[in-house]
Amino acid sequence: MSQAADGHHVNPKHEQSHGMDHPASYYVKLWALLLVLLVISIAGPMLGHKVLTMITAFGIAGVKALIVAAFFMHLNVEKRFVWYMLVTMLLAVLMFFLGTAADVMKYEGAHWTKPSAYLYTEEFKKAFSGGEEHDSHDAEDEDSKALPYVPYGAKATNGAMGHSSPKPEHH
Amino acid sequence: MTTHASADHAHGADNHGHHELTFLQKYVFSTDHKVIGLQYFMTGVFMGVLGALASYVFRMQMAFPGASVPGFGLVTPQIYNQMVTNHGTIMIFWFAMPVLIAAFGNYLIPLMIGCDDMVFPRLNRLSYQIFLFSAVLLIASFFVPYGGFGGAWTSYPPLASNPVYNQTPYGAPMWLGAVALEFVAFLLGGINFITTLMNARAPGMKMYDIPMVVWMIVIASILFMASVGPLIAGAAMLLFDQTLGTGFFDPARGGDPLLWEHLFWFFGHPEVYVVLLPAMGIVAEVLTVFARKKLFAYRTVLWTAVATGVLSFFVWAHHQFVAGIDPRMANIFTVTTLLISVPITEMSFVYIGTLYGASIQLSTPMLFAIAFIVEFLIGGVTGIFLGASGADIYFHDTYFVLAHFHYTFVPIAVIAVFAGVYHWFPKMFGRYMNDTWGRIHFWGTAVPFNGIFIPLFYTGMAGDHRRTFDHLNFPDLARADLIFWRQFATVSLLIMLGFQVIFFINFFYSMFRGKKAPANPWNANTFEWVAASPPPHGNFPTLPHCYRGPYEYSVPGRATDFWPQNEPAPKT
Amino acid sequence: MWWLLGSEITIFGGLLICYIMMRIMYAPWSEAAAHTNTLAGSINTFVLLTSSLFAVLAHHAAEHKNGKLAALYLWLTIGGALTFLVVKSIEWTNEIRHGYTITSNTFWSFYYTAAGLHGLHVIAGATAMAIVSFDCLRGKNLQRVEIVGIYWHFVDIIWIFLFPLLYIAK
Amino acid sequence: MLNWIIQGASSYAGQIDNVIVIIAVLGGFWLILAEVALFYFVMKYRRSRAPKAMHVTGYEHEYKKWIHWPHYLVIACDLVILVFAARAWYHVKQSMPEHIDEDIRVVGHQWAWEFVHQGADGKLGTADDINLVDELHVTVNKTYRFHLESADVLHSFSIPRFRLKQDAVPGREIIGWFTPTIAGTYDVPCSQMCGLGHGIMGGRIFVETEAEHRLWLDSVTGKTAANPAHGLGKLASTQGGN
Repeated sequence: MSQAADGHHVNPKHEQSHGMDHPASYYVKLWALLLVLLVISIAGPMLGHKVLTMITAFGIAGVKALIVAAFFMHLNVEKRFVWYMLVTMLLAVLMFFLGTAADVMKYEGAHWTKPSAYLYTEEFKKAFSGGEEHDSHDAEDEDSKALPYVPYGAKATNGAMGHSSPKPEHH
Repeated sequence: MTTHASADHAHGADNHGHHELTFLQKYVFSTDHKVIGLQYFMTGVFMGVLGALASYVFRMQMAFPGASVPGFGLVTPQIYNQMVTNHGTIMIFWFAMPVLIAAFGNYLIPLMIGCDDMVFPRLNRLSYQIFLFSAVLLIASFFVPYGGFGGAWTSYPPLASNPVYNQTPYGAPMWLGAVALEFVAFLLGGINFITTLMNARAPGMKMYDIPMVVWMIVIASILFMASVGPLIAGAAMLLFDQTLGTGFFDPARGGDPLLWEHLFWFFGHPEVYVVLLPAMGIVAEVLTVFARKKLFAYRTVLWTAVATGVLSFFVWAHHQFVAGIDPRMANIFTVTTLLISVPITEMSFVYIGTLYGASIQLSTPMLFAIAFIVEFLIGGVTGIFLGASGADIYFHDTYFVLAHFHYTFVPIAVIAVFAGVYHWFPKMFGRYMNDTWGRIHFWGTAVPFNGIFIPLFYTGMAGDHRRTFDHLNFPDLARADLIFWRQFATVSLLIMLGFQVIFFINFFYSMFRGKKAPANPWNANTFEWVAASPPPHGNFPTLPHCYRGPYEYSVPGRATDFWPQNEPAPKT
Repeated sequence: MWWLLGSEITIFGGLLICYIMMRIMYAPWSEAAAHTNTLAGSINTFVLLTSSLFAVLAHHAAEHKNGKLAALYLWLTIGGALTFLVVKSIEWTNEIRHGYTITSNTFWSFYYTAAGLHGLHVIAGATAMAIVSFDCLRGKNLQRVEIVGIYWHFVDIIWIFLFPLLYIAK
Repeated sequence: MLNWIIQGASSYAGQIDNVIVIIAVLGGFWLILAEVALFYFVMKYRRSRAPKAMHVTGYEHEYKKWIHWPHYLVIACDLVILVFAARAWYHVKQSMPEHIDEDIRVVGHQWAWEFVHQGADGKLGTADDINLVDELHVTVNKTYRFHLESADVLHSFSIPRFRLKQDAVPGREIIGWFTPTIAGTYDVPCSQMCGLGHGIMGGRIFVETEAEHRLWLDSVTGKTAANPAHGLGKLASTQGGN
């Protein structure tokens, strides 16, 4: 940012220096492209393929976001530091994900397990009694392991769908 | 962005017609950065006094458990928890941050970079109003039924998220709401600082000509901005947990209490550097002025500050080593934590190096600045015990931790602030503060401060745990020596608080009756001393031009030992 | 402005990362997600994309110093925002009627929190645009059209990510 | 060093104390060096003694090296600390001894510890489990594996004498281990803010010799009269651990 700060002196007319004279139809074309992408992302899941859904949904979301950011928000002609700053913010969020995922995203790890999470998953499935397709391999792998013991944290509550909060057992 | 910033800026300048303003315009709805800065300062100091009184109440309880505290009454566990929680919250969010960043930032940034005001004056005013409202909300939370929030400033769920557990159904959401509003206020303020520095510098002021304190405040603002977002989202989630009964942090409903810990400390650790860096900046200014010496290796200081800021995003889980995170992660975070000691050490060495070959005048601000380095070094070294995973198993959540971070936060938020106040008081009010009383105040602050926290290192090593309202409930901690040191710490606190009265008398007396000060009483180089004392609305008669770096003191071959930034080089 | 957006990125980023982590962990949530109304989500995506187009056209007009046209486009954008909110409220009414409230389970908690936070931004953006449009009519402060436009595109981008996360991934 | 203040009483207390000593020595060295340099400069370069300051940018090699060399040495010290800290950490938190003598379950409640001893059959989760409130009975020099849980909010299972600390997180079961080495009775405070009663939430751990432990076991299982030595012994409801 420091480099940018240097070159960032008051420059009220900088926009004129970048060509901004696209005709209105240029934006309409971009818009049409975005709509096509939208249709694909909605149609993607209908093919019923998990990986394909992920690609169409999130890949296209990324592409759409880039198009909007670059062309509608004129990031393509903004100063370079804006990109750096936005990407830095995204990296900060990514950093948070990397540090946190090992604890929050797992059912168990080195020397710890989350019995309440197993229990929650079970009850969740029961609540949606349909339960025909559990195509998620993850959850089933984990579920196949025996529940070690019913933990306090989960036992004291009314279960996954319960509205009331757990009450302390004794004071 | 630049365009609009400067356009708004021009717009703001138009509004600043130099006509007489009514009282309301001048103080309540002022958009002048100096007024807003002083408002932040006064509000922050007021909250700081509240926080200090809270510490009086619970330290008395620690030293004399069960006895009625003079001037307060009996301390119940509920009151104790509430005091501890709000002491921490107030001191960090309503004292350190507003005074160090908002007050000094607002007051100094436009003056030091040579412009007439912030680029978004009205955003600035909005930021202060939100901040003031959040302070009122926090104070109000003491007086609702069931009392204020008492779940520690970290506010870990499920204790914080469920009234069944924390037993403060109204205090907890109000506390959380106040903190969230405060974050919003500082986000707005931070945006303003960053944009101002980028767009409104005096002509000729290059990157390495910016005074260090401005850099530090801006880097701190950037850190704040990049780290606080997830916690704002987290605060919304916790608020819904508290009020609507959602289950974001309830393990029985798929939530995870550790998620909050991560959200909190992902912000919480950069926050330490958010308040540290401005204090470092203030000390750099004071040191150079009173040592009549150029800052040792300006670029090194700047880049170590940047490196500290970047690294601070990688270390947060060292607050959670034994909090149930995966033990393998602790190794990674130990490495990063030890790594962050490198730039901080280097910065400290550079500050000491600045004193080499200097001509030191031990005035009150200088005494405080040197005390900052002395005490902060202790705080930094004791931090290594806590950052190293193996030692942290024992020290986690003991009074050792408490003493450690007070050894960083008190130099930052108290000692460096005093250095700054004594240094810039002539600029703010056009009068000197009394130097003799200043020195008495200094010794009455710096010595008892060590008297408070060195004993607490000891009791922490002996196993005193934090936030325990009566250690005598634990037979191992009812030892005579520990009881003695707890009382010693409390008495030191009373002495230190007593000496602050001198400061307030000196401050308010000097404001009206002090000796008149000229525009540049310390013969300093930076732009704020070019303006009159106190600076009028609009700051400078003509906006200055920058010719050199801020620390050109004792340049050989010059008649005077300072060389202001706005003075053109003599023609050769 | 860009700094504001940067901080917004971390706010939404933080929330979405929490959601993503739990979503990946709890595969059965897809069954709750199956109850979201993809049609309403799609319509809203379409509405927001279109309003983004109007916003950029408003900026385009403002560049050419055509305040009246810029105001017209801004009002079209606001129309998009209102349509978005109407669709959203119909959708939420239906869902709440089916018993899916914010406390039903944590998926719905995330659903309402994320979409609600986004909805607040939509309202804020629409309000800002309304204020700017009055200035535009008088030909004042035309550069502000770009600021609200950028903000609006940002709101759009957030939705572009929310849409697959909340509606499509099942 | 720490033993002077509080005697360590577990197999790994010494290792953790060593880490602390190493940090104290290395950190203390730099601290004292820096403080001495600082005070020396302040004394030597007072205005009365040094009326004119030097002009040093800090980029000259002769001065810069004074910053750079210490800075590399600090990195080296950090590495040493890292190695010792990580080894202690690995030993205490990441590894599990091959041989475990007994399992115990520790459950944090607002505001008491519930300790489940495995009883005569040597298994947790059976009918003869012994549930006690705020009382944990172990035998000296035996290795224990604890299963830590919380019934409500965050707690932290802390035995300062053992240099042991681990938070109890609701919804999680966290395991760890310890081997007491000195018989005695020690505090088991909660070290994580857990609400109003946080300040009174303290159990006791009774580290007993083999014979004492047997005596205690008999007293709770009703074979003999209550052991006067542990008159506090109160049986908790047997709601847990099934």
